[in-house]
Order: sequence, then C-alpha cells, then structure tokens
Amino acid sequence: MSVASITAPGKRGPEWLTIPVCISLFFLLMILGMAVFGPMILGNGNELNPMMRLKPPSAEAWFGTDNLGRDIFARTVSGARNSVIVGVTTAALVLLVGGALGVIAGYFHWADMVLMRVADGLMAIPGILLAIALVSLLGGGLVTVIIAIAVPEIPRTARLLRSVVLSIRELPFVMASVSVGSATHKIILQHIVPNAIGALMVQATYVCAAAVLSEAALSFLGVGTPPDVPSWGNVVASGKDYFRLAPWIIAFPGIMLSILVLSINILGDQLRDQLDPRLTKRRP
Amino acid sequence: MNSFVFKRLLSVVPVVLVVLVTVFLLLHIGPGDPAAMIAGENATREQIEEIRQRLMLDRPLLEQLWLYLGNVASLNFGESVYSGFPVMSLILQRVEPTAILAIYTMVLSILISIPMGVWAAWRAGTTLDRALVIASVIGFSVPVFVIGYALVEIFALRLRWFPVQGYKSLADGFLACIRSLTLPAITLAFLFSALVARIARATMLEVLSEDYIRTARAKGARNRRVLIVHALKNIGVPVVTVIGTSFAALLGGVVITESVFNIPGMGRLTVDAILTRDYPVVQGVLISFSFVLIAINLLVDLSYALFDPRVRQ
Amino acid sequence: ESVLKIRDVGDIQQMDPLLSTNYPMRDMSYLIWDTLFAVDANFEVQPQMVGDYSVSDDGKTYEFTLRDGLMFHDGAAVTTADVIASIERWMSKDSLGLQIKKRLDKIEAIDDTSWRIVLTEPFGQLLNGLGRMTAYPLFIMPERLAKTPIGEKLPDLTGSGPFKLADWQPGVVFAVEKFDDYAPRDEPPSNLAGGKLAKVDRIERLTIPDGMSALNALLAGEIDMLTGVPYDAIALLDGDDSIEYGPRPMLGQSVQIVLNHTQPPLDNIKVRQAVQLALSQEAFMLTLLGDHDELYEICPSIFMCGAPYATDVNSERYMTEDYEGAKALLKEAGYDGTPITFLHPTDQQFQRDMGIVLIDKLQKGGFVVDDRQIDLATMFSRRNNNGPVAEGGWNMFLTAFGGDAMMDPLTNPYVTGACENAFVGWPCDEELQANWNEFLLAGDAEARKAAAVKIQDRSNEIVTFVPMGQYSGVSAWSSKLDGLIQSPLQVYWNIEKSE
Amino acid sequence: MTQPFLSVRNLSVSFGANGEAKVVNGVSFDLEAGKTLCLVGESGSGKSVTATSLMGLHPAKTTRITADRMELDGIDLLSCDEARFAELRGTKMAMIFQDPMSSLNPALTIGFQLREAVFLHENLSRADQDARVLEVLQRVRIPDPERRMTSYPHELSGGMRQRVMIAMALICRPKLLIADEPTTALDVTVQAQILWLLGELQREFGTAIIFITHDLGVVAEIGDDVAVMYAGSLVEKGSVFDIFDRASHGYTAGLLSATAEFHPGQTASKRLVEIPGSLPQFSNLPQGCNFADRCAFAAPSCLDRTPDWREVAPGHVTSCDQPVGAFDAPKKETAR
Amino acid sequence: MSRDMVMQTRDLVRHFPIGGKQKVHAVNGVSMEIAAGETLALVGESGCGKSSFARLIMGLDRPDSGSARLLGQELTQLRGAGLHAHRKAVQMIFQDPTSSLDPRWTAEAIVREPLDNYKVGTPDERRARVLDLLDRVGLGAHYAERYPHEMSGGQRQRLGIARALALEPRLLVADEPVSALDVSIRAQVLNLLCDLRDEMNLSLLFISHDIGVVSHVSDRVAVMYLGRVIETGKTFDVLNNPKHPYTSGLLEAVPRPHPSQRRERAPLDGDPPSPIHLPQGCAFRDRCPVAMEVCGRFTPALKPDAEGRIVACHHANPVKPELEPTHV
Ligand SMILES: Nc1ncnc2c1ncn2[C@@H]1O[C@H](COP(=O)(O)OP(=O)(O)OP(=O)(O)O)[C@@H](O)[C@H]1O
Ligand SMILES: Nc1ncnc2c1ncn2[C@@H]1O[C@H](COP(=O)(O)OP(=O)(O)OP(=O)(O)O)[C@@H](O)[C@H]1O
Ligand SMILES: [Mg+2]
Ligand SMILES: [Mg+2]
Repeated sequence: MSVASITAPGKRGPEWLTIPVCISLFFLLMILGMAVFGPMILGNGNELNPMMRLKPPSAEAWFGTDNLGRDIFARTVSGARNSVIVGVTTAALVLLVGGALGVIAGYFHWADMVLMRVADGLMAIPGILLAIALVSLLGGGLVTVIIAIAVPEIPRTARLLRSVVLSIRELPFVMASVSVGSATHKIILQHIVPNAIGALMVQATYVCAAAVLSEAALSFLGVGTPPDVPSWGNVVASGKDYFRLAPWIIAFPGIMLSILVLSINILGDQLRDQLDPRLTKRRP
Repeated sequence: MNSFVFKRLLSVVPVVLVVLVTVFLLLHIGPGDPAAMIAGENATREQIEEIRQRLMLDRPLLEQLWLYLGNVASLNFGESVYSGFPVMSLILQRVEPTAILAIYTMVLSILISIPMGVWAAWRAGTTLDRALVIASVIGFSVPVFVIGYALVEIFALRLRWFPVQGYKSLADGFLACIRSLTLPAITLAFLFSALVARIARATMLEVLSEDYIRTARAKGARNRRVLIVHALKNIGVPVVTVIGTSFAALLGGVVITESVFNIPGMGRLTVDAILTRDYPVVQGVLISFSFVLIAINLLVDLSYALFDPRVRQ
Repeated sequence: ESVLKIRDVGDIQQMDPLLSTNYPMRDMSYLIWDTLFAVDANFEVQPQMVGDYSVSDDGKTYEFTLRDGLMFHDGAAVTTADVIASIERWMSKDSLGLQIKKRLDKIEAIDDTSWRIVLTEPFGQLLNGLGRMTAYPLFIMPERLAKTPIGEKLPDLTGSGPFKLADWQPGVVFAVEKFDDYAPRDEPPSNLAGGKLAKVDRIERLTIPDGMSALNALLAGEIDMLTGVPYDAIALLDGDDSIEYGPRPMLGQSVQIVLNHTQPPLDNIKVRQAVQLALSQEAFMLTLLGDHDELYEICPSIFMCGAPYATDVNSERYMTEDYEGAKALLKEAGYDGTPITFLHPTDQQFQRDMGIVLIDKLQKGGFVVDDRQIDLATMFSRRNNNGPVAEGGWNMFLTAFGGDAMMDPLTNPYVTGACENAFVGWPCDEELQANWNEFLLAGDAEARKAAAVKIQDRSNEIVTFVPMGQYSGVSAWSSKLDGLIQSPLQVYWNIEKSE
Repeated sequence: MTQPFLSVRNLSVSFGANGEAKVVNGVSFDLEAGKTLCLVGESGSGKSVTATSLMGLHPAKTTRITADRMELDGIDLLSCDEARFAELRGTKMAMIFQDPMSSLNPALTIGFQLREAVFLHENLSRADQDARVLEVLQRVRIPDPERRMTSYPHELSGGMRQRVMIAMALICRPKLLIADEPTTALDVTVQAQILWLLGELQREFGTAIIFITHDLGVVAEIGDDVAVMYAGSLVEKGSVFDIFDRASHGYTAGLLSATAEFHPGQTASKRLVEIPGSLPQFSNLPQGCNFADRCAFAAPSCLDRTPDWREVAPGHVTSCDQPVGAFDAPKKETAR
Repeated sequence: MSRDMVMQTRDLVRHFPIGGKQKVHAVNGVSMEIAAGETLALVGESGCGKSSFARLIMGLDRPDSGSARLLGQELTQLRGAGLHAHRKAVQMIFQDPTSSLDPRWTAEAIVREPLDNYKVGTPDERRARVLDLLDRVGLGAHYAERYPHEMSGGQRQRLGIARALALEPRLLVADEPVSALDVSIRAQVLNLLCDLRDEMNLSLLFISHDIGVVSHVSDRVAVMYLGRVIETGKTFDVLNNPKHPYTSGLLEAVPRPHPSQRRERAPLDGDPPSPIHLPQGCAFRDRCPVAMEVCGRFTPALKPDAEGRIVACHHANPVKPELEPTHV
C-alpha cells in the first residue's frame, strides 16, 4: 500500500466495473436510498405496539415485529440511515483526524516520536474494549458511539498515512519541490496530501465498514447506539434474546448489515487494486 | 541480534506508559461511580461516601494516578473493588479459556487460510480464486455474533455435536476443553482466516511475479516445488505481520464470542468490569491485553528473522 | 457425587451480606450462614438457630438459647460470643437494626449458648429484625468475621449454614459443598424456616448472562435449573417433558418509577400526580411479559399484592393512562415544558425496554422528556446526586425491587418520607414520617395493617414513586429435581436430584 | 546445409486472453553452437518476450505463441509441454536476468539455490552436488566459495550475485544460455568483469549465447551476430561487423550514431546525432514501416506497406526499402 | 580563490548514521570547484556518493563538516529566508523523470511552481513564461495541460529541465539526467541540455557514470571513488591520460565502440569496499594493480602532481614521512 497512490489521476478504464463491483454499487445505492428516503416514508420505526409483539413476517409487518411490537421493516429501513451515518461519519472523522496526525507525523520528525508512541499505546488496547470504555465514559448516544468507534481507528489510520507520507516524501518530486523553493506547508498540502489521498480513501472504506461492524458489536454488548435511534446493529442486538423465537429480528437487519459491509469492502478492494501501481503498472 | 531484542524491549516502555495513563484517565474522568455500584440498590449517600473513601476515590486525580503507577511498577494491580480478590488472581482465573481460544483460533485459521490463500494465488483469475476472494470478504463482513448464533443453532441445538455454551477447563481433559471451544474458535476463525487468507493470496501473487520465481522456473523446477520451496518462505513476513496486527482484532472478537458462548474469559471479565466500574480490574485487564499485544508484536518482529535472512544481522 | 448446577440472574461480585443488598449474594449467603430466626411461608418469624427464647412481661427483656449441635464449617461450635458480635455488626448497618440499637439497653451473654437483650422500651419489631428476610438479614458469623468493619473484606467465608464455600470465581461460578456436620431443625422446611437439608453434595451457581443461552444450556442438559427464563421463550419449554417450570420466587417483583422530589418540575406535587395519570400498569406488563398474563398482576398496592399489607387505597390515579387528565393537571400546575431528565440505562434489556415505554407514555401525557441514555453504573452513581439537573442531577428513573423488600413498609425503600435520609428521590413529608413511625411502633398485626394503609394513602398522594405492576420471574428446572421450596428468595436447600 | 543449433522462424507472441497485445511479430533467426547472438533494441521492443518464449516461461493461459519453427538442437520447442520444458530448462538451455538483486531468492542460501539446479536434473549424492557447486563457484571466480555457499544473496555485492546467477545457469552445462541484459544494472567495471567471464566460459563450455542488451558498446564487445528489434519486429540482422560497419536499416544506423561513445584520443564532437520522436505504442502501430515516422530517410512508400526483407550482403538482411547507400549512414570513423 | 567560481567546496563530509554506531561514509571530504560557465562531470561507480554530494550543494541535506561556497555565499550557514533566496540560483535535474514529477500536476503547474514560489512577475506573465519555457525544451503549448503519465520518458525529462531552468539559475546540477532514458532518446535530451546550457551561459555539474556521455558534455571531469575525489582535470586529459589507477581501470572497462577494438586484457578485478567500514589508507588499494605498502597507511591527498594534473595517488605524489596519518 505504501506508495499506492502514486498513480496518475483520471486513469480509469471501464475494466474496474466488474460484476461484484456492479452488485456492490447497486446495493450501496439502494441502501443510500433507504437511508435518505426510508424514514420519510415509514417513520423511524419506534412506534410501540404491545399487542403486536414478536409477530413473524406477514402482510402487515413484512419483516415481522420485535418484542415491543415495533415493525422490523420500518426499523430496518430507518436503521439504514443511522448505520450509514455511523459508517460515514466515523470514516470522515478518522480520515480527518488520523489523516492529519499521520501527515504531521510523517513529515515532522519531532512530532513523529510523540504521536507514534501514543498511537502504539492506543493500538495496544483492543479496539472494542477501548470503545466500550469510551461509551461508558461519554454516555450513550449516536455521537458518543461514533467517537468511541473512531478513537481506536485513528491511530491505525495515522500510522498508515504516516508510512505513506514517509514514502512519498522520499520521492524525488518532493525533493524537486524543495529545490525550487516551495515552503513546507505548500509541499505538504499540494504534493504530499494529494498523493496520499488515494491510500486514505481506501483506508476510509475499510474504516467505514469496520465502523458499521463495531457499532453492531457495541450494540450487542449493550453499549451501542441508543434504542430510539434504530441502527442495524442495535436492531440485531435487540433480537439476540429472541434469536430462536423470532429469528427475523436478527435476520433482516443482519443480512442488510452484512451486505452493506460487504459492498463497502468490495469497493474498497477495487479501489485499492486500482491505485496499486504494482498491479496496474506491472511493467514500465 | 541481542541488541535488537533489547532495543525492541526498551521501545515497549513508552507504549506501556501510554496504555497505563490512557486507561487510568478513561476510567477516572468518566461518570459512573464504583462506590455507588458497590453500595447497591438502596444505599444511602453516607454509605457510598464511606466506600469512596475506602477506595481512595476521593483523592485528587493526579494523586490517584501517581499511586496507581507506583503500584503497577511494583506489579501490584490492586484488588477488585467488589470481590476484593487481587486483580492478578482474577486475571489468572480467566486467562486460560481466552488463551486457549485465541491459540485454537489462530491454529485453525492458519491451517485454513494459508493453504487457501496460496492456492488461490496459484490459480489466480479462475472462478475458484474469485470465489475465495469473495468468501474472505464475507468472512470479515458478517458480524461475529451473527456467525456465532448461526453455528449454535446448527451444531449445538440441532446436531448436538458441541455444547451450547460454557467452558470446560483443561483440568477436565484436553478433549472436553477443545470441544467446548470448537464453536467459538470456528466463529472467530471466520474473521481471522479471512484476514490472513487475503494477505496470503495477495503476497503470494506478488511473490509469484518476482524475478527469483522466474529464476527457479528457468532452472527447471516444477510448479509444486516452485510454490513450496521458493515462494512459501517469502510470504512469511507479511503473513506473520498480518497475524500480529490482526491479533488485536482477534482479541476484540474474543470479547464478543465469549459473550455469545458464555466463556468465562478475559473478554467478559473486561466488559463486566468496565460496565460496573471495577477500576482496578479494568486497568489490570487492559494492561494485560496490551502486554500480550506488545509481546505478540515483539514475537512477530523476531520471527521475521526466521523468514528473512536480511533481518538476521 | 451429586452436583446441582443452577443459573441465576446476576452475578456474585462480592461476599459480605452487610455490604450490599445484592440478591444473588443474599441468596447464596443463606446457604453458607444460618440465621437466628427465619420467616416462614406465612411471613411469620420462627426460630432457626435459636432453640428457646422468652420475653419478659414488660416486653423489654428477651432471653435466647441456641439449639444444640450448631457448628461452624471450621469445626468450632457456635457460641454466644459469635452471636453477639454478629448482632452488633448487623445493628450498625440494617435500618431495623438501627431502630433496635436506638432502643437497646444492653446485650449480654448468659453463658456459651444463651444471651439476653434488654431494651429501653418495648419494641414489637425485635424478632422481625433478628429474623429479617431481606435488606440486610442477620447472619451469624464467627466472632472474628463479625469483628470486621463493614466495608472491609471478610477474611474468609466461614459460616454455620448447610453448605460451605467450595469455589468462587466472580463472573463465572460460585460453588458450595454440603457441610456434613450441619444440624438441621426437625420441622419441615417452610420458606426460610424449618429444616434446611442438604440433599446434594455440591451446588454450583453459574453465571450465564444471556437468558437464551442459559435456556439452551438447560435444554441441552448442561445445567439443572434456571431462573429468569426469558418470557417469550416459555413456549419452548411446553412440549418438553424433561423440563418443568413455574413462577419463582414467590411474590415476584414490581416495577417502580422513581421521582426526584427536590428538583423542578417534579418538585411540584401536581406535576408528580400528572405522571401517575399518564401511566398505567397494563402497558408495562404487556411489554415485559407479552401474553403471559398469568405471570403478572395489575396491583394497586405499593406493598405487593398477595402480601400482608396489600391495599388499593388512593391508587386510582395510576390505573388508567389518562393522558387528557395528565395534560389538564399539568396545565393547572403551570408546567412550562421543562424537560424531565430521565436516566435511561440501555445496557440492560429490562431498563432499556421499560424506559422506551415510559418515555412514550409521558410524551403522550404532555411531558417533555430528556432521554439520558447511560449505562447502569452511571445511573447508580448519578441517581445519588440530588442537585439540579444542570449539575448532574436527574428527575426520574425506573427500577424494580423484589417483592420481599417491597412488601414490608420497613424494607420498602420509598415510604419513609425522611427527606435527606430517604432513598433517592428524597420525598420529604412529615405526615408520611409519622405514618411510618406509627407502623414501626405498632404493637400488633392489626395496628400494623392500619398504619400500612395510611402509609400507602399518603405515599400515593405525594407520589413517592409510581408502582408499575407486579410480576413474577419464571424458573425452569430439570424434572430430575425435587423438593423446591417456595419463597420470595431463591432457596436452594432441600433440593434433591435423581440420576 | 546442416540444421543450425537453434532455429526460429516467424515467431509471434501475443498476450491477453484473446491475444489482443501482439508484442512480438514474425521474428526469425538462427544461432550456431558456441556463438553469441546479440539481440538489440530499445526498451519494450520485445527482446525479453522473444527470449522468454524460447524458455517456455510465459504463462500458458494468457500467452499465444505461434511460429513456423522453433527448434533447439533438434528438439521441437513448439510441441513441448510444461513438464518437458522443465526438463530442458537448466540442462539444454538456461537463462540469466537483468537484475541480480531480485533474481536470487532472498530467503535461501546461495548453496541451496545452486545445489537445487543440480539436484533437479542429475541424480547425485549430496556430497557430489556440493562438489559441483564448489567447482562452478570457483569457475565464476567467486572468492572463498566454501563460505559463500552458506551466504544469503543480500550478503553479496551485485557483481558477485550476477556471477552466482551465471554459475547457476551453467552448472548443468546447457548448450544455450540466454542472458537478458545481465549487466545493465551493474557498474562499468563490474560489467567488464562479467562480460569477460562470459566470454571465457563460452570458450570453455562451447555454449551458445543469446545476449540481450540495448548497449551497442556491449554488442561490440561480445557479439558474433546481431539482431536488431524495433517495436516487436526484427529490422536487421547480420554479423557484428555487418551491423557496425554497414548498418542498412534507418533505426540501426540512427542508434549507432546517437550513442555517445568515448573514443580514446579524440575530442568528442559537441553534438550528438538524434533520432527524433519516440517508440510507438503497441496498441497503435503505424501502418507500413514501424520506424518510418522517425526515419530521416523514409520514402512515401515506407508509410504504406511493411518493407520486405532484403539481403544486403550474405547473411546480412534488413527490413528496409531504402537500404545501403540510399542514405549515407552518418558515419563515425572507426579507428582500427 | 578566484571570484568567478560558482561553486567551491572544501572537505565536505556527510556520513549517514545507520543504527548502532555505524555510519555510511557517503561523502568523505570532497573538495571541488566549478567556474562560471563551466561544465564539470562527476563520474564514479554506483554508491560512491555522487548523489549525496549533489544533495549537499543543493541545500537538500546538510553536511557534517566542511564548507560549500556557492555564488560567494557559505551554504552551510544559510537558513530560512537566506536559503530560500539562494535556492533560486541553483537548480537540479533528477535522474528519474517519472518519479521527480508529481503525477497529479499538469505540465504547466509543474513548471510554474518555481515561478510562483518566487513570485516572478504577475500571474499572466508567469503563464506566458511557462509556455515559453515549454517551447524552449521542445514541448508545444498543447503539452501544458498534460499530466506526466501522458508523456514519454524523454518528454518528461524535458519537463524536468524546463522546471529547473524556470528560475534562470546560475548553477545547474544534473544527476544522471539521461541514464533512465532509452538509448535512442538520450541524444535528444543531452543535446537539448547542452544547447540550453550554452544559450543561458550556465554552469553545470553533470553527474554520470557513462564515460561516453561525459566525454561529449563536459569541460572538466572529477572522478570519485568511495566518497572522495581521486582525480580531476580537463576532460580530454583525464580520459586520454588517466593518472590514477582507478581512472585507468574505469576507462579500461568502458565497452569499446567497435567490435574490432575488443579488449585483450582482463578488466579491473573486485568491487569497491563497503562505505560502512572504510579501509585504512587509500580506499582503492585492494583493487589497485600497483598498490604499495604505504597505500595501506596513508590516504593520498588530492594534489597536483609533477605535470600539474590533480590526482590523489601515492604514485603521483609520493608520501613524505611527516605527512599526517590517515583518519577515518
Ligand atoms: N506478460 C505480459 N503481458 C502483457 N504484455 C507484456 C507481457 N510481457 C511483456 N509485455 C509487453 O511486451 C512488450 C515487450 O516487452 P519486452 O519485455 O520483451 O521488452 P524488452 O525489449 O525486453 O524491453 P527492456 O529493454 O525494457 O527489457 C512491452 O510493451 C511489454 O509491456
Ligand atoms: N539517506 C541515506 N541514509 C543512509 N545511507 C545513505 C543515504 N543516502 C545515501 N546513502 C548511502 O550513501 C552511499 C552513497 O549514495 P549516493 O546515492 O550518493 O551514491 P551515488 O554515487 O549517487 O550512486 P548511484 O550511481 O547509484 O546513484 C550509498 O552507499 C548509499 O547507500
Ligand atoms: Mg527486457
Ligand atoms: Mg545517484
């Protein structure tokens, strides 16, 4: 991955549009559609209906109902929004913070020592445990969950970016820029960052996928997004006590969750292959 | 070599310090008071205050941090604020299932993933290769607990091959122990072998396009020999690296798997301790976890010498 | 060797019966330690370790003698010194114990097996206290344990009960073994009283947090008994001959909405009453138990239905979900939309789901709710803060106490009206205090009942809390088990396991 | 006329599942036993692909190789399957590559890699294998060969590594050695050593060598025959003197004159002769002569039609419509 | 020394620490000078420190000791604004035309970067200047919007030259500017470089290991071996009458231009020693056919010999006993 991004811009053939990528794109669009329009049409799926508890899928409740009588279809559709929000916001946050720290560490020797020791320390704590601790620390809520998921990912991204930056800054064009008198900030912003963006985007897709999964894991352990903010993670988690009685509570959002993560990962892989000069530019 | 090991060990010190301070601050800055948890449902405020004093939670934060670092330096992780058991002994009680589960998963995953990855690389571009690539993406796209529940449903409840939950310690016999951990290990192996197989495939592809592979073929070596004698050793470093780095992910998975299968391991101990604010236990466990990770990374670094003679001097 | 493997809700994190009122710990303590008196199935106090006792005519002097053959697990005989030390430790902690201590003239040994308690005034609650079933029961420990200041860790867990500690790993297992030298009473077992017979060699209490896994384990024969069967899973047990199930423990528990009397807007009695109006027990019970209406009761009493002090006085307001009435009352009270800060732990299914229902009802009743989602530990600490919401205070939370505690005005945490000294929520009401004192000092059962009715009347008037229904947990056990005792607690002696 | 030792007729190689990329186009040449054929041409002109085809080292699935004839010492290489090729490689023909850094397996000892070459083809005891390895290491003048056997590639300098590669190629005494730019990555002094060594070994073993390079100086140093490639096709071949003294194809002539050479005793001219333009893309080869648009002497006919082969002298052929004399090859004095 | 020296270094030293107490002795006391308008070729084997030296005088790296005066200013003492101003006068062309151009920048942006950095003229003037520069290196205006990957290697190197010339430097450092290019392209680029040098009256430090190219381009040659200059002189003199045995070996190793001139002697044997563990005395002595006992004890100094040729060899400049024993 190191110098993965040092490829030319705009060099895209249609050959990247493979069948898995098409399917992934289709699903992602569908999920995005659900996320944007779902709650407008179906509400957020929080209406309680104790008389309709644990009903299997039927004409009036397509995906069945949960133990509070809430409609799983409505919750699945509106859960798309929050899962997507968690994924995308976390990725953006991680990208911004981790990216910035990575660039700083990669370019400035003094910052490198400090930042990387802290990163090593944070990475030495299993991410999920750190996240649990953060949620308990900050209290429940969507924002908290996003922060909690982001924090353990930041050092990883910072480290990755640092190594990318380190390899970019060794490239002759950076030296060339220094020798024509460019200021450091200009070199970082105009040469290093644009060339690291590719690697960063690939990392972003993985962080996005991981965030969606982490949110589910946190929900599973009871410290995920709040119950009135349905996400696929917490809908699945709310069904874990009922997985033999009402498997539909887990099944539908669980499948959607897996599809979302799968699609993002496939796109990420494709993006990485696309940017990896070793694969695309085998020969000079 | 020795100085390499020594330096590597020395570099662990700041990492551990960061871990210690992070963990300490995390717990002590947040809301949630162990004293109130200990005191229980209908405790009065005086009772809670009393407990706070006993646990020295009323002291200034820095003083507590200082005391705590001092204790850790003398390898004293304190006692659980609930049971009063030394944290060390709680950890020792719980370490066995987690360790065996982690090792079992690793062995299982490596046995599955490396042959699969290598084979897929060898057959790169075929339908089978694509199937494997997709399978590996699925492996780390499906939440661990979904896989776990599915396995319980099939292999424990329907087929009754394995127990539904719980852990049989080694003292009950090796086979019983392995049997009780088989489903959890398979659950985790989905994730772990997906990660490793991916890297194995990718690096194998890369190695196979290396010049020295061409050299081996130009010498007249047959395919299998090229693969096993010339290529395999060279994927060692990246594969071992990914095993090391995804060990953290594995530990995260262990936490969840232990909940699904009710295995009394370190993962559940940590989650429970965080949720009940059992500070000394959380600190102790997280520190142990990070020591394990640090140690694994150390081993990974050292193992490079096994695969890559360039590292040896 | 017969081993009884049970799964009970919760975990045993600490072992000092006077440190907290944690139910699992108390239930296990009953296996390890014995009590002087014990409550039987009719909620009457019966001697347990005590053989004979007498009360002087003026009601101030009590003399007790221990039964023969009582012995601690370490082989030492139980002596008066152990008993007195244990009583003293208990008196410094338990609320009833404190009332006794207030009226205590002296407590003295007569000989190795008998002692005397002299009071300054007659106090009808003395035996109730010594035989206390819940809150902090009076367990008899060896003197060296009883000398441990409360809050310090007990050096060991030696008792004189029918079982002795074998293994304890918090979060995993708590195991006891039969104590061969235990001398049980001859009477048949009845609730906590009567003969406590150890009919298995070992009892292992396993911690299995997930109810469904536990049930699966029972179905797979990995455990023998399970409390807290997920209600919706009961259907799975119906066809299975090898499993029996039933509501246990008796009396069950009840859901309570706790209101903070010190902070606006709930410092206004009208607003509190509006809360009552907006709620009804039906919705909560339905959410919790679904179709299992045999397991819950719409109960107007704050002292549990089916218990001695049950009454329906002044309970109309919380029986009908009258949203319009609530809104009207809010208007009358001049409620300005100040949000109700509701502490909502989401790491527990019960708290999470009940909270969702509560918020729904309150909003329909015209309240603005600030849904503070936290974890249980945070709630436990935050609820002790009686400051303003802005400074980390709160307005409302929801909890459940067991019937054993709720049934008795002396253990019911809500009804003292003792202001600062009351349970969280700090209801402060002189009339309620007077009623409570009247109950405390009442000489006979009838007077107590009358006082209890007054307490409920006043308590519901000022809304110390809102009872949201009484329900029972369900236990399931292998049909190999026999001899289960009905009790408000989980009682594990006397159970037999056939192979 | 006797059958030459190696004979290739009309070899074409294309890549891609459907043979989209035709990178070698109708290449023919012969090579006598014990002689050196230099394959010259610029980067990407298909030199390596041609050579690798002889070794059967292209992936079968994505490569399409067609030829009228491809025979080595009487063996029809076109009909060989992978197993047969594996037998031939190392024994009949061997290959060394440009980059000695990456062509040796970094994880295995020198001794192991050399021994393997013996072990694969000959049934020898371990001691005999070692003896062979030692002997060949001495042959390629590796100092302290016993110790070197246990060394790893990274412990050797570039020149030493290339010697090891040569040793490995020659250990089973193949009749044909293909050397694909074996000295491009090396310093001049080391290059000179390696060339010298190759010459010595060739004389000793009678090996035929196909030597791929784009450095005309090297060609002058070791070539017997030269074949010049441009954009996938052969444009001229002949003896080394034919090429250096009587270059008749525009590209060959341009290459010769554009090369900055050091001529002892002369003051170098300040300006070099340029070949304008750059190598065409394989995807859109021009019609007619591939070199036409860069050729200073191109006639209109060159743009229409692929030129025919013509023999300008015995054994010296060129694919140019305007050979010899049509233009005055920009000459430099060849001081004898 | 004389005022029209563009560059003048004295005992420039750069050792790269590589863990432990070890260091790579990349530049080991180099003294060199370039007069105005002169082209000096620096030749030597791979790893002998040519690029490291170039980086030092470009101010891209700092020497451990020694002095480097460029255009009358002591480079080692320049910081910040002074260094920035100085950079304008010294520019560089890199070996690899591909990696020395940011793949995300268009040709115009690349050539404009130096002009923007020094705020040369108005933006419009800069654009005009860019097009002019592109034109001068043989790239038409239609190349302005192209990305490097849309150009051939030779065109990329032209772009690199345009960038280096944008600021009208006094000294141009070209680090193997054609060795990554294809043979048929080299002549184009070399000619261009020489033409521009002459037009703009530039001083040129031309780094190469291709003797043929050097013989065409340079006025003077400095031969480097293991971090030291071992011989310098007029190109013709050094190439035709080498004084140092290494220079002779190097020239001997250059392939002959014609098959009739094939070499008959075995070439110089062995490899240069590792720059990490430098040998005592003359670094070349292990490979030297005429090494003497004194070569193992003293490092020969770079001095004029009897004929006035500057060379560092004990044969040319016999050691006097009182000379300093070697350091390093
Ligand atoms: N496996 C392959 N698949 C597709 N194209 C290939 C493959 N191998 C080589 N090519 C293409 O074939 C052409 C000729 O390549 P070849 O390696 O023979 O060139 P060359 O003359 O050896 O060049 P160089 O001097 O750089 O080594 C190039 O354009 C190259 O990109
Ligand atoms: N940053 C660095 N850190 C450590 N060693 C270095 C560094 N840069 C260069 N070296 C080492 O310094 C020595 C001289 O390197 P340099 O690049 O100057 O050689 P060169 O003469 O330019 O070689 P080439 O002809 O291969 O370009 C080499 O051994 C090289 O490995
Ligand atoms: Mg090639
Ligand atoms: Mg260099």
